[in-house]
Amino acid sequence: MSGTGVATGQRAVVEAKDVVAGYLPGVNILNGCSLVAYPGEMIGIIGPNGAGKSTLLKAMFGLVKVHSGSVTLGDRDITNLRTNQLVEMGVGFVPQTNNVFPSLTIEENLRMGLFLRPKRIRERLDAMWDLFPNLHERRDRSAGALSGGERQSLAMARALMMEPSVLLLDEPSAGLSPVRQDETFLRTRRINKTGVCVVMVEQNARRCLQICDRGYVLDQGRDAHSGTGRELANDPKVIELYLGTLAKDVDESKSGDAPA
Amino acid sequence: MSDQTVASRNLADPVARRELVSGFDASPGGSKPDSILLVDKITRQFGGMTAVDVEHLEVQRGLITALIGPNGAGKTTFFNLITGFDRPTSAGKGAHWAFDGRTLDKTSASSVAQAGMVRTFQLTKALSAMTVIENMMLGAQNQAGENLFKSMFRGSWRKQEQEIEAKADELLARFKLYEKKDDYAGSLSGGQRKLLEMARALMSDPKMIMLDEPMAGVNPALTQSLLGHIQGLRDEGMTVLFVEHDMHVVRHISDWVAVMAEGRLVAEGPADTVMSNPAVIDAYLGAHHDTDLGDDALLSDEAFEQIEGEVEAEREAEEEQQ
Amino acid sequence: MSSGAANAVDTLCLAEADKTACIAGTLRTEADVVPDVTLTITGPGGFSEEVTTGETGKWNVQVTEPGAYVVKIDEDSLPDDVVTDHPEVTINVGRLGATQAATLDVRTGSYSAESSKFDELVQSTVNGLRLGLLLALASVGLSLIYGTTGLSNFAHAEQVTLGGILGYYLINRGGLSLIVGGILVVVICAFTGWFQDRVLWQPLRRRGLGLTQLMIVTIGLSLALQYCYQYFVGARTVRVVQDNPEVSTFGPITITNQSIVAMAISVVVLAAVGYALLRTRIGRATRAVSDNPALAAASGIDTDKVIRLVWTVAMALAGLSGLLYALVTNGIKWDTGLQILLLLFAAVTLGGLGTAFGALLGALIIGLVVEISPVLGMPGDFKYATALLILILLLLVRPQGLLGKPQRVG
Amino acid sequence: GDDSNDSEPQAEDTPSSSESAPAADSFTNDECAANQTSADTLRVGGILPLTGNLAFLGPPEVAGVGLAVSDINAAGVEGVAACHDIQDSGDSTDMSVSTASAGTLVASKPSVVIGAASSSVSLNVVDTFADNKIVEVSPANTAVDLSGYSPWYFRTAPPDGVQGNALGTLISTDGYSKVGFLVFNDTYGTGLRNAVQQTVEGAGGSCVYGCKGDGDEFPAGQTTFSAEVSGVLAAKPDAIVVLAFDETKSIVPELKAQGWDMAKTYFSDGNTADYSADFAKGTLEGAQGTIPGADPEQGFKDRLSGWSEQATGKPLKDYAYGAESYDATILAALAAVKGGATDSETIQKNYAAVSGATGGEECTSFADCAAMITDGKEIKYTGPSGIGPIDDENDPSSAFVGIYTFNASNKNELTSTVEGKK
Amino acid sequence: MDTIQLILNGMMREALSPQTAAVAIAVIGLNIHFGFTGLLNMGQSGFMLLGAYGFAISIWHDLPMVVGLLFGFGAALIFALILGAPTLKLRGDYLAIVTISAAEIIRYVGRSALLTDFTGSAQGIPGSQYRSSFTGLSFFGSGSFTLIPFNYTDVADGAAWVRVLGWAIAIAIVVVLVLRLRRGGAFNGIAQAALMGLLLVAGVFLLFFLFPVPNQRTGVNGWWVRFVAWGLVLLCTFVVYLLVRSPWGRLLRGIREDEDAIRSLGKNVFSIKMQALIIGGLFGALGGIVYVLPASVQPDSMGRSLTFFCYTALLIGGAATIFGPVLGAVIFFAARIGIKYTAAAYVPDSIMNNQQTEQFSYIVVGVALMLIVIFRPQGILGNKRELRFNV
Ligand SMILES: Nc1ncnc2c1ncn2[C@@H]1O[C@H](COP(=O)(O)OP(=O)(O)OP(=O)(O)O)[C@@H](O)[C@H]1O
Ligand SMILES: Nc1ncnc2c1ncn2[C@@H]1O[C@H](COP(=O)(O)OP(=O)(O)OP(=O)(O)O)[C@@H](O)[C@H]1O
Ligand SMILES: [Mg+2]
Ligand SMILES: [Mg+2]
Repeated sequence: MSGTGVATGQRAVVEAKDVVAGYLPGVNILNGCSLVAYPGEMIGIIGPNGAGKSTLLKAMFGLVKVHSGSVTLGDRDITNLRTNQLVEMGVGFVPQTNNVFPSLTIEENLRMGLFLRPKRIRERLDAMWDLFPNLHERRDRSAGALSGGERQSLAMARALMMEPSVLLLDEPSAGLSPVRQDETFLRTRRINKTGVCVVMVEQNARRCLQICDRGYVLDQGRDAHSGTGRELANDPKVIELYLGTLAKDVDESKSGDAPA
Repeated sequence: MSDQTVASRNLADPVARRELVSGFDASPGGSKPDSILLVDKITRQFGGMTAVDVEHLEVQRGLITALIGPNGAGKTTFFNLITGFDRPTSAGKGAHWAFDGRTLDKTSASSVAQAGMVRTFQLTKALSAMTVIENMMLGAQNQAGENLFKSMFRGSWRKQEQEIEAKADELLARFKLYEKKDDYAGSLSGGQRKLLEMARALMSDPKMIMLDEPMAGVNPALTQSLLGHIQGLRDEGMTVLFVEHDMHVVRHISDWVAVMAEGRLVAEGPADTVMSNPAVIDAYLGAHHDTDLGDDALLSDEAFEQIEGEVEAEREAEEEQQ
Repeated sequence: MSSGAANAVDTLCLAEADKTACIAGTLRTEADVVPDVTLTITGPGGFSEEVTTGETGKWNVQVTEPGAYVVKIDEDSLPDDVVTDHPEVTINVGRLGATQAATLDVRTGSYSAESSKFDELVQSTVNGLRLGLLLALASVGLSLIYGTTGLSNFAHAEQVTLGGILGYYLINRGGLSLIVGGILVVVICAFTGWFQDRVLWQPLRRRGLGLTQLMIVTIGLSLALQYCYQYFVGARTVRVVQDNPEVSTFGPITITNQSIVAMAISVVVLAAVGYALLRTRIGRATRAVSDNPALAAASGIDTDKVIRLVWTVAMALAGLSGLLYALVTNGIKWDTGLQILLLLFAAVTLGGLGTAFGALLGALIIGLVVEISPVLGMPGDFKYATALLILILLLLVRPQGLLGKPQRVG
Repeated sequence: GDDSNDSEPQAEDTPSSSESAPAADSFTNDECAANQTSADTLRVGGILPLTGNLAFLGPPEVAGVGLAVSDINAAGVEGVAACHDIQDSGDSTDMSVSTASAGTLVASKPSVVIGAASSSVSLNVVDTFADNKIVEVSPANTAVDLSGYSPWYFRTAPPDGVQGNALGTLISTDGYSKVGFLVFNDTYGTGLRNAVQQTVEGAGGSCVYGCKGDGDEFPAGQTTFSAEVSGVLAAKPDAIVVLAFDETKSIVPELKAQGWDMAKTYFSDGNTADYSADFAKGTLEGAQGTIPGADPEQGFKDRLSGWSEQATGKPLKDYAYGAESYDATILAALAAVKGGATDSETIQKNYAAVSGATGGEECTSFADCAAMITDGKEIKYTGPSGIGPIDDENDPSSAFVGIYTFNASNKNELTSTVEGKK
Repeated sequence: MDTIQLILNGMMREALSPQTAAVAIAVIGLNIHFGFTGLLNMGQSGFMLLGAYGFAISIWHDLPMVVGLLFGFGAALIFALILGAPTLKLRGDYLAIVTISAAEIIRYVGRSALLTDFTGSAQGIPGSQYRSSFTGLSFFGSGSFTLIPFNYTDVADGAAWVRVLGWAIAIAIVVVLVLRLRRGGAFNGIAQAALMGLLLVAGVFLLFFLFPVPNQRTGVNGWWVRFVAWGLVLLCTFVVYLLVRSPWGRLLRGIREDEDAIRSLGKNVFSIKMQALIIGGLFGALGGIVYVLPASVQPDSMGRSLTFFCYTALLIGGAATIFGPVLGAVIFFAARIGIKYTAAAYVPDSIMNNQQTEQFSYIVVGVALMLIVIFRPQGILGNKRELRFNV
């Protein structure tokens, strides 16, 4: 296992401690959920639908009110801080849904990504055009007309504009074609290698666990399991409850009849 | 409909299915012996760019057909067109499509659904301020109580209502949404909405269901059990056309796969054949779609360049269409 | 109903109740009175009398019997340059004790009753542009607010009124010069926008109030403001400046200098707003906030600040519009804004909801329609109705408005 | 109208006029207490425009009623203690206001209700009062349709015909043959327009713009008038008649700006007022207007204004329908004196009689008239509004119409008075 | 205490007024449009005006009342069809502008001087021209009476404690009923429903006992109009109750949330929206007819402000609830009068004169309206949870 930066005693980059949070007063979705990411780590979060994965990310990013527990960034307490302040501190976030500005053009969407540092826009735009050439071609098209996958790329690009030091991704690969999924995972990993701490929620669980340093399995608003990606991916209980055997079956059947 | 009953009996059997499929014309737009959906010369342009340009397509009754293709290939737009949510640019200029023998060229979205072709949306459309069960019950067809005049007389629809509710409960249980029955749909998580969308579409007992990326965002374990359910429906005679990017899913349940790129239909065939088609691998699947991404070797520049090359191929494919 | 009685000034004929009646008149062309013309009046019972018009063109006779009388001009006695098509008129003296007027239509030789329809059209086009620009100032602000927050602000009209009323207080009552007063008006209005957002709209956004609820709040606010104006200013029309405006004439167009300046100011301000919206970071941010506030916040945009800015600018624009409107239309009243509110909304919608340029375009069209349709024969009552009808018709053809973009399904 | 003939045009700001006003403390503001009803008090209800787009007509009308009540009480006639209770009539855009006020008034058991100002509002409430057998007297309705509407409805403003005839005759004797109208679409405007047009045409003139049936009326409350003014000027009229209320303030500068000679402009009682604070000097010089009612003496105006200042803290800015409101109230009180009771039915029976419908000796103040009634005489009350006896349609049978000319400082000055008959 | 009683009497009178009932009926219609279907109809007053015109003009021109009613409803029906056919496909906000414009156009046409003989133009149609055929139906007889022959003044001479106690009970009953209604108006079991009904009757009885309102039996504003008007309110409420708890009602709410989704389920969205528009419009027309019964037909009185009042009443009561419209209308009008009277009674003349008080009370009405919506955005009977997803 490479790149696991969990040398004990190291200071966490982001840490959620016993977070209790919810949308409506009196209904908690997260019931004491904890998560920690150390410098340079890539963390994967998986779990059944409605487990509270997105809610956890939103709670960390100040979009959902945290009722108790704390969220820290470095040694700053960022619990319930305003979102735009977090952005200033270098946290980037890609929501699961509604992740683009539909009536703005693609270029304007990206410009929004670097709203706080307009001086660097040219340079960063060029970098993004390099990374996402298909967005470049459509830069004057309004984002509302994009296909599902195109939206997803744009959402990712927008978050990358500001070169965050912590990146929160909510299902970045959903809706992408297989090759783009791979590209997204690997690109994220690469970004991570440059020292950016990544926390990623995924339903493409196997791939996510393959590539992440550590993973958390969330269920009913609690972190049910955690461990390195590989451990989780092979934990029979995790497989049965969350991963399913579909991918495995197919892989096996495939390797069975197709001589490698 | 004796045809269909014969077909459905046969089609519950995988062997029979494989046999049937092996007889199909595997060229893009090839004809099928018993096609439920038939599409001719549909194009859709946005400004100068052609999003869909399908010359001919047939979908076999009683099978599960997957529609795959790169992002922006025009799959969703194609769905929109044939379900009446959008109008082809070629309307009136040769565009023609028919479902179950019924011409749909000028039909509205609702009549398409009434005819038995029901779709789901890629970006979900949950009815937020209604409860999950109400969402479900809206899906049922031919409700007497939906008639303005009958609606005032409870007796005329109470029994049907109970039946519908029972059915909805059953589906909800299968889609793991039963506990959420009385919650507002607006409070569902992203994946749960997908599930609700699918379950709601199934409430109408369609002849053919069109699913737009049904499993994106759905937990893998659940995906697996839902696929079983869909196969069951197929075995009962339902036709399924779905768009999906998860190749495991495609491979697992589809009897037939059609590939779209740059708005056009580029390949057809059984899953294995299509997925070993080098063009498809190049432009869509990529060389790594079943390798272990956890290997840091993949992060080497060469490997990355290779992936970028594949993406480039996908992009070029798209570019041509403009 | 029978006739009344009139002792017109200078008319020396005094009807005696039940005994005599007067027939009186003044002979005048469109230019001046015509003295020294002989008129013959004949009537029942062989009545016949000649009179000569006086210095002031006036004449009168006394009669003693009711009935039909004919007044006839002796055309020879008319001055050379005065002509008449109808040298006689028949009138009916209904009752004694009253004065019955008789009018004779005499004209100078050069008189023409024709007026050029084309000139009228040109004039009303200019008037239409003027109205359109003023509406645009207000509706761009309305559109900005709608575009950024989704809110239909029914109190916007009262903000327009406020601009005029502040102008009245500062300039007419306070004696400030037009320029200083005008700037002050805009500044105060801008402040009211800032303040409103600070104490009202921002807290309400925080509480997550729905848009319809907010709309009702604006209706409440509008009601409260209207009656505030009635309370403090009264229900009468007040004027920002008392002097009659200077006029310039260009060919068929007569226009007050105030209007010219007002139009110029509108154009400049609208251009500046347009530039800011399209080319500046903040302008883009307003649209981002309108699209997806949560994501905007997640991009580091301080949504509250942006919205507050929008409110400030929109209210300043509305205030400016109100001030100019009060100047151009010569007065402001507590319900002036209310009268044009629907036109503002129509402008915003016509152009495409939420697109500021659409609002500009829409406002110009509405302004033109309102001013031109009466020239083309629309009944005066219907000039607003025509504008609204055009709006409805346009929406049928282009449901998204002129500049709006259709939405993608699925 | 003897009393009107001696009222010479006052020089502006005559210092004597303020001196001639009685000392402030001679007024009382007698608002009704909850338990005062027509059973024991002359309870004068009012349904007058306190809010809405006619609210500027409210203060003089309120003052008319208030001053009348004050005078009635000052006279101290046995059994006729008066009080007033003014409710809001709102405007025609929100009739629920007037409906509610009518309900309130009915419940308070008034002897008489003064109002409403707008014909539309009157129509909305007139049946309610009639049904409950309450006398309603409008000081300002001029619509022809309201003549003889119900036995319980009276008015002290002459119907359109009286003023229209005088105004039309004035224009025609001035020699203008082609007349254009700027008229707002309201019963008042169109009714008066029809009457003026009829008179002008009867004298051989013609209407060239804004005529009956042309559809050139503008909606009440409109704020831009460039189109209308362009339209009327394009018709090349010899004279223009402006029939509007407060809109006049926006119309006049527009006329001026488009080059119209204001001396050829005519107004009516709705807008013949003192514009010295609104327009630049000389703007309206030479324009003329008519107001029904012999010009109330300056003394009466001062008293109205004085009452208003004491009761509401604000002196009056104009006096439209103030005299009519005053007379409407005084007539009701006299009817009560005559009938010996303050209930509405008594007042209804005697209202026309005290106005002189059955003949009688002329008297001009409540105190005098009441004294004469007590002496058993028939009377004919002629108050500041100068209307003749109430006829069998409950309208004033005749009225004086004052003709006013605007001077250089835009004040209207009485030039002559004529008597108009219905 | 007397002043308070006076104010409360005034409020009671306004609450019972047939015009309040008329607005309540129109709001019930608006509730179908806006509350259930999400159609932002800003032209409800247009429907009201058409109903009133159809009714009044027919009778004025010597047609029988039934024909008048038919014309009133017919006009609204045609208006709905004309308005709906093109606009129901537009986005909600556009519908708002189109409806408000169309309603204004109707008003402009109605008040046009060109149509004086037909519509009465700006002056409108006096009530006496059409009312008698309605009052002629009355079986209430003539004269006047108070609904409950005895009232608080008859008990212990109207001592303060009687009223205080009465008010306390009345308030308690209202609170109980409101709490009950907020759970969706569902009464489990006949016993419960009967209890509620009993409470309601007791409450109404008590209110009449505390605030005696004497009135004509038959007449402009008499009991007969009130009886019919409130009877119609009950009837309309019942019809709406039947409609919205049915699958048809569910469809309406579905359309409010997302038309495309409903379309994809094979429902003819256009036709259902049209049905909703028509039904709501017919309620509007009925409201209009009732509105002019005790008054006169005045185009200006059925303009934008009336639509705004309708929305206000709807939101105060709670959109998409069964009883919300009625409660909202009653509260809106009663509170408005209450505020006016309170201001008139308690603001001394030395601070504000009569006219100022009147204007001031409207300022208060405006502010109160804002506060109500701010602090109870879902309305009195509404469900706050539903609101969260309502953007
Ligand atoms: N309304 C529209 N206006 C302009 N362009 C559009 C519109 N709708 C779709 N497109 C374009 O058409 C192309 C096809 O889009 P479509 O949504 O059909 O792709 P898709 O195959 O569903 O992709 P994905 O797998 O990413 O969902 C895209 O490039 C998209 O940008
Ligand atoms: N806006 C909301 N209001 C109320 N409850 C909500 C809201 N959004 C989500 N929930 C509830 O919170 C729970 C967790 O939702 P969340 O979106 O965090 O799930 P998730 O783990 O991201 O699921 P998925 O994989 O399907 O995206 C769900 O049960 C959902 O019903
Ligand atoms: Mg999620
Ligand atoms: Mg798609």
